[in-house]
Amino acid sequence: MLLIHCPYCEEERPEMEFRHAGEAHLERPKNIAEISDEAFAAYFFYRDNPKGVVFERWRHLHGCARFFNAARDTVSDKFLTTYKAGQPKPDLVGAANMNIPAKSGKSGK
Amino acid sequence: MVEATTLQRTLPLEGRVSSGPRVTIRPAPTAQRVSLRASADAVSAVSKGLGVDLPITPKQSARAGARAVLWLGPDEWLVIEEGERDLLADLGRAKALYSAVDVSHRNTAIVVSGPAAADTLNAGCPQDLSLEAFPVGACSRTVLGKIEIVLYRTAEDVFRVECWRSFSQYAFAFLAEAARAR
Amino acid sequence: MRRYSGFALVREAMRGHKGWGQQWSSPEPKKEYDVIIVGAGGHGLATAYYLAKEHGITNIAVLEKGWLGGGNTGRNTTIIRSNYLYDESAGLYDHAVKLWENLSQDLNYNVMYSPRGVMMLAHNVHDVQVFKRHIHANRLNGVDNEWLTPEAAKEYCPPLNISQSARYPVMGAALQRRGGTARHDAVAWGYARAASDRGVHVIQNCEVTGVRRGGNGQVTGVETSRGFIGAKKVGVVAAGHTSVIMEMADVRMPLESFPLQALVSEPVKPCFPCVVMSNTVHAYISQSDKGELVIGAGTDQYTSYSQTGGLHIIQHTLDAICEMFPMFTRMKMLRSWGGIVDVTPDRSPIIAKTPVSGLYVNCGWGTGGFKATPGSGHVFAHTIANDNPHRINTAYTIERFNSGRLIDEAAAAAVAH
Amino acid sequence: MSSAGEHRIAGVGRLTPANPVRFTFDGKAYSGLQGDTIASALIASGVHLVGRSFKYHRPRGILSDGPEEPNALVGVRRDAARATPNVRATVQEIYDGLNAVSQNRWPSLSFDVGAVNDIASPLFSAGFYYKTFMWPKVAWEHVYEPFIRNAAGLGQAPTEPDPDHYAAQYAHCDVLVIGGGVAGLSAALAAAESGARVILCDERAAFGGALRFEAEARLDGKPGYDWAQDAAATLAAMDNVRILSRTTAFGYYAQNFVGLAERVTEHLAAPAADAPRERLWQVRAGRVIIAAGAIERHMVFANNDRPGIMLASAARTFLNHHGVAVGRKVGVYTANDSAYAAAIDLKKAGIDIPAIVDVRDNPQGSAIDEARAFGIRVLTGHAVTGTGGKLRVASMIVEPNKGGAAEIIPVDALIMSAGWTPSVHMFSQSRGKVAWDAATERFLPGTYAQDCVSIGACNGTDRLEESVSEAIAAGESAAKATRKRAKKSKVKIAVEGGGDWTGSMLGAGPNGANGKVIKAFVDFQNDVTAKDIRLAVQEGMHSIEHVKRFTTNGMATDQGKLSNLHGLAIAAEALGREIPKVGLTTFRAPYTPTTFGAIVGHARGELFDPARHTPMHESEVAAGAVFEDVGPWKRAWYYPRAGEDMHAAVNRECRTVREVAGMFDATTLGKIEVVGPDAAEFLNLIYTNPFLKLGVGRLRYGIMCREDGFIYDDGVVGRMAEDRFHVTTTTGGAPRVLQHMEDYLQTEFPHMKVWLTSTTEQWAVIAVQGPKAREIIEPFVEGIDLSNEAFPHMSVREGTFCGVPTRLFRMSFTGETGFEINVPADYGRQVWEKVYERGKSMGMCLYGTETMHVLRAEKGYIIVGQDTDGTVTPYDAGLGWAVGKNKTDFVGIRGLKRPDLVADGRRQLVGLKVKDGKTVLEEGAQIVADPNQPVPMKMIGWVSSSYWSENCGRPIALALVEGGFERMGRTLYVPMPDRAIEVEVTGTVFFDEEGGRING
Repeated sequence: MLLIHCPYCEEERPEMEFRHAGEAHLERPKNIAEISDEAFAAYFFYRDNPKGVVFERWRHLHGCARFFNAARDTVSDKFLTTYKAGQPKPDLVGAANMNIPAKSGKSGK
Repeated sequence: MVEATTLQRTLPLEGRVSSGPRVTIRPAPTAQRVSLRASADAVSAVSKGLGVDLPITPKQSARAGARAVLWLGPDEWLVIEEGERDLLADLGRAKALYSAVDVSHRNTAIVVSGPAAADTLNAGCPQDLSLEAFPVGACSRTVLGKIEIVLYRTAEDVFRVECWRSFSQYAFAFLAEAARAR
Repeated sequence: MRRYSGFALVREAMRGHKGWGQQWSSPEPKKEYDVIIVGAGGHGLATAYYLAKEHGITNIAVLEKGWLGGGNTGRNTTIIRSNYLYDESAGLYDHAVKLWENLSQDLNYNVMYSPRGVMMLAHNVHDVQVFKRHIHANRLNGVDNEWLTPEAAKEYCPPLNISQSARYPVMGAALQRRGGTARHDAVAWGYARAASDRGVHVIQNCEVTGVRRGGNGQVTGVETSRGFIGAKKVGVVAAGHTSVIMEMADVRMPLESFPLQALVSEPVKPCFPCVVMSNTVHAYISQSDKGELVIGAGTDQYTSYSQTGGLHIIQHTLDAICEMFPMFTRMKMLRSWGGIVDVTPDRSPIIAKTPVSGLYVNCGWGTGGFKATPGSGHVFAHTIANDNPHRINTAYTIERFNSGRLIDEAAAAAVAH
Repeated sequence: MSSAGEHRIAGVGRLTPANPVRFTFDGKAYSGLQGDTIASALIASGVHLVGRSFKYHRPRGILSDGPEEPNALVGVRRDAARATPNVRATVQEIYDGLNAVSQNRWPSLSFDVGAVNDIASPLFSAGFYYKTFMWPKVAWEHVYEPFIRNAAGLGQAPTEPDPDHYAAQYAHCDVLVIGGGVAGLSAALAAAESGARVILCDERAAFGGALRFEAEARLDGKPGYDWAQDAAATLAAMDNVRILSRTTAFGYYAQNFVGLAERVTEHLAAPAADAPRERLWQVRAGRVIIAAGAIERHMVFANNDRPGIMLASAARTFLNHHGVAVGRKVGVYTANDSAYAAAIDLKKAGIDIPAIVDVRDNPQGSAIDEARAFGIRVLTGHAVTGTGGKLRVASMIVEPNKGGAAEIIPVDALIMSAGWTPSVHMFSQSRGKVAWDAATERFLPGTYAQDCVSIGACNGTDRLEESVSEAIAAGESAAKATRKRAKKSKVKIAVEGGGDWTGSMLGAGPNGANGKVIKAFVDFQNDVTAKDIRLAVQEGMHSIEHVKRFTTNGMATDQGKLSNLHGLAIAAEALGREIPKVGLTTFRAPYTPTTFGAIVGHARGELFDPARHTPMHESEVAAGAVFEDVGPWKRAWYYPRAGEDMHAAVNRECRTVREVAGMFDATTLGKIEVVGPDAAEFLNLIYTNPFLKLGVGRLRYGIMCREDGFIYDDGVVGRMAEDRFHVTTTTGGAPRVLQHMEDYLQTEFPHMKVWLTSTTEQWAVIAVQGPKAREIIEPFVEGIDLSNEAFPHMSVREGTFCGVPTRLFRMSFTGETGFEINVPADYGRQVWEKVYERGKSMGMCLYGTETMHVLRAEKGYIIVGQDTDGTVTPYDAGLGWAVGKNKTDFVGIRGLKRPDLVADGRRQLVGLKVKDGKTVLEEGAQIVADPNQPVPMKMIGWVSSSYWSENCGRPIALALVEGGFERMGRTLYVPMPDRAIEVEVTGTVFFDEEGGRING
């Protein structure tokens, strides 16, 4: 069971209290009604799924109930950082012992 | 028009009690409860209305007389009034933008007390309940076995477990079973 | 290739088994192949085998970063069934079951396909409605699947708890008698041996690190830990790692990879006759030929390539097993492990051409790929050989996520109302 | 003394003759002493034959004295329901009345028919089953496989539900110490004295580890074992320490989360009723100190598996701890000095040691000199190349390594040591990488992946004083690292003696695997020989994982604790590669087999999964309701009266509701209070319907999609005030709808001033439906004008009901005049009783979910999840009217426009009329246009809802049919196994098509 630092509760809590909520920084297009089939599929279906650092959303469902973001290494399952929803993707260059995916920087936008 | 008999609240755990040498589990009496939501700018006004300063630090609670305010999230508090003062009326006096929803009957509470109280809860609650990590007055929404609870430490060996009404049978049975193994 | 048979075994026994040769060769990679298959799991090896056997393409290399059959093939709970709802699914999985039925003889390798029956339990009215829908659709598709009363279910699987006092009482079950299990390692080894016998190069410890493409965008080969290897066509069958390989060819996939755990108990004498699955209670179980109870757990909630998962996932699974089979609480967990399953948005696989010419992909099998191994390899081989899908896998495109023409078995199972 | 076994030696060992314990093995009565294991007690009585091997059914004895035991597995049976298979005789402590039986033999342990496999063993080479049993095809399923299955397996699985209970406990600490040997105890003392919160666990009954057999060692001037007991007592007395014996650390998970299994009552004759059989500890530790020790390896040589052949350290434990001699004439075969110490202890105890056979040419060291000094014959440069005996070893065959005459030496026991394997299991489970130490031929902890440290024997630290100082340092730095203001501990431990052992042998000894039928066992339980491993390599299994899977080496219940390194070495030799190049198989949890019940803990019976009941549940039970599971809820399904079956009850309920009235418990529907100035704006985005113009006091039926445009949930939404809505959801949908709404609110529309609160359980909801509904509730209502004009269909008012506050909904899911009375939950049951009392007197009935389903189907109202399945759009369901035409955005607006969702031939919701007017279609049945086509048939739809409608006097059904809206009036077919049922496509409203009754 993972131990996750909730940026709102400001402490590490057991995974049991959290719900994973998929890839982070995927923004719902403002003009969603107009976008192409491909653009819609890219937004709704296509995912980064990196072997290495993933930017993902969690919800502290059984805690403060807030959604927040995390950067986690999908090889070691170690969290590099967690941060509040709405905050920009942190710059992790130089973060120690992390597996950089084949193509990093691709945000999935 | 049939005569308006005044009805009594009947709690889901009416009459249940489980007591062992090191821990006792019993339902708490009826209470008023409000799920309070407000953004930072409304905190002081709402505090005034309530007559209790809303705690703004995670996991902390504040208390005034029979009224306790539990921090659940950055804009969420659970207010518990065990006395007679009308919670919603008091909140009504607060001139600010907030949401107050009556959940007096949604929740019901179980009091777990005794030297083995923390161990009993740790049978199903994955948080660190040592006094240094979860001191008297600490509160948190968390899990107990397979349900969600709000845990509130009211004394060194006394915890209040708030859960939704229909989960209370499970919560009580779980705690009783856990206590049995102490 | 030295044929396997009872007689051969006896003869070899007489002379200390000195005569058995290598089951598959371990050649050095050539400069170029007609087809490179990335991933020597069951699906990849089967693809190579059928390319060689049915399409006359033998200049093939199957590249494996680790040891063959070491991924999900060697880590799954080996359940085989084809009682799926949609025509596309029933077609694909039943194609596989038909191949399973003769696979040992076809490969001259005993894969221990054991049609001991797969029983899926219904625990509420909604389950009953969903399973009956499956049963009717299966019947009209020529797929066996029958309804059992709780009593009939208990008769078929005596350890089953059908007490009405259970938290989720058994209201009946859907039984596919042709369903069952097979020996996972034997499937990988049998395909490797048979493919190798037809000239296919199975190259282990050879990790693909890049996909090289020509001026026209056409695939020209792959970079590997053992150097560049040229190829006219590349088929990616890398399960959990498919996204990673496809990314090398700049193809983004509608995939997410999750940890999936499983466990076995200590071996005991035969006590469990079939495969039992319960979606509502969340567990599935069978007993292996060795005597171990083989139990599948759920996936963890987060994506991961760690091949490990949380203890709480195993707890939830064993809760369910002991609820359905209360005599098993005294059994002991002997071994638990994790795999990486690649999941598509509609929980159905992708077996298709890709936007890159010469690049093909077979992925997205989620938690249920083993059962499809022969069928998957068979139709994927057809797709690669003809640069066009087989009738059976035409619907399994990547484009379906643009058009919305999904094969949504998960959604069809619907939600508790 | 013979009462406790004739091989018990007076004055030797630590058990008290004053505490005899009686038990049975295979029905024969034995007695041992308090503190004996089944193994030590049996050996004390001269019993070595305790089991049969997995494949060849060879007679097997006791190999070890601990959890690594591969042979001595027995069934232990307290009673019919408390029978446990595969219990290690070397771990299970005896108690008065313990009843143990041997396994995997028939008819008896000493005569086992299965032993023919041993004679036929040349056939059963590694992986033989892959090569045969293929002809004839059907024979596999019907002949070969059943045969293999019956031959395989060890003990018998229990057949009755387990009456014992199990407990669970989460625990947090600064320092978790795994292993209570001298290193673990020292580390725990240092950490605890530094002020850290410490948990110390050891899998044995008593702490001390190797000090159990290590007789010379003295710590702080005391005999080692006594020091260990004192240290454990000191720790137990500290309130920042939790110390757990009989507790195995079995799994090391992410972020220092470690699973421990504590065996609470397995050693007790009469456990207290409340005591759990086992307890699972889930520990989150700041730092983990691994002090797991090392495990002695056996020697690999021909027939090395006869009863009476065992590890030297085991023989030494039986002697020094249990006071039991493993034989009277004990041979020794070793590649390591430790066996000398065992030989010397036995010799001192008066046991004859005919010879120590040392495979090394010229071993040096005090132990060797001492053995010679004791006059023991030491044969260096020799090997044991075979043994004699049947059910017990009777002799050993000794040959010089350089060749020469073989000598047969009679023995009644043979002890051996090939050296020690550090237990790196937990380290590896923590995802650390082991490193090969060529000098000592062992894998040691290399790169760490988590915040843990290995100390003592499992870290390759051999000398006692080094282990102790390493342990104290580790304990202190762990405290420092995990705790502010950790004080420096004053722990100092004086150390004397303790063996300093060298020497190791990996793989098969000289002549260990020559010839055809030589059985030099590597993995005892799975009957894997050196030859099998060579064969695997010969057949192309070049990865150690392939070798393992092909031979099953290391896959037995001991998980290769003894066999893995030997197997690896033999494979490496056959491959001509170095051991580290061949690699090691993964160490997986659990370290030792772990009871399901311990992992399940409390989650059994009523605690398996919470059953949710409404406030009116007890009243419904009293009224004779039959319940169905809907999601986590128990809902009243129907209310049969005396003599009624479900069909009759539902018909009566349906009739009564439409003729008089019925009362229904609708509490389980999800409820969400949506509050804030932007509430209407928010709902306008979440639902397909328009919500901005909904008036206060009005209700609207809303449909919710996900972005993909498929129906996700539905429900009635009431506007209580400009900025306050009362939203209802489906019963099963409540949690995910709230999650869905919170997701959009928090991450997509954070600018909106809206707050969501679940009120599902705040309100008890009582639906009263039917022509007399108003008349029934009227007297209870205050402050609300119930007239049609003042309170029309689809509106909501606040007032009081029975004197308690209510939100009264005028709505209907039946097509009748209807009200849904929301009252605070704690009043629900009393209100229900009062309304029922009055309603009953007027002919009203209670009705359950089944009748609710029939009535709504008569009106063509859908049930999300039954008439929709996650592939149905609002348009498909005939609910296009509920999609706001002028809205520029809502969740699902784009998904709905995707090519396939607007294509022709979508499955659309229609009604079906059965031509024969009496057959009730089966829900889930498929629909075809041509019933005579061959299989596979082209299916164009399916029946989603189907009932007998008492009110229509005929069966009714809803179905999703390709282009259904275009097929009105057409005839289609529902093929059943026996016949095809003819149906006509109709509209979805079967009753009161004008819909007048709803406004009655």
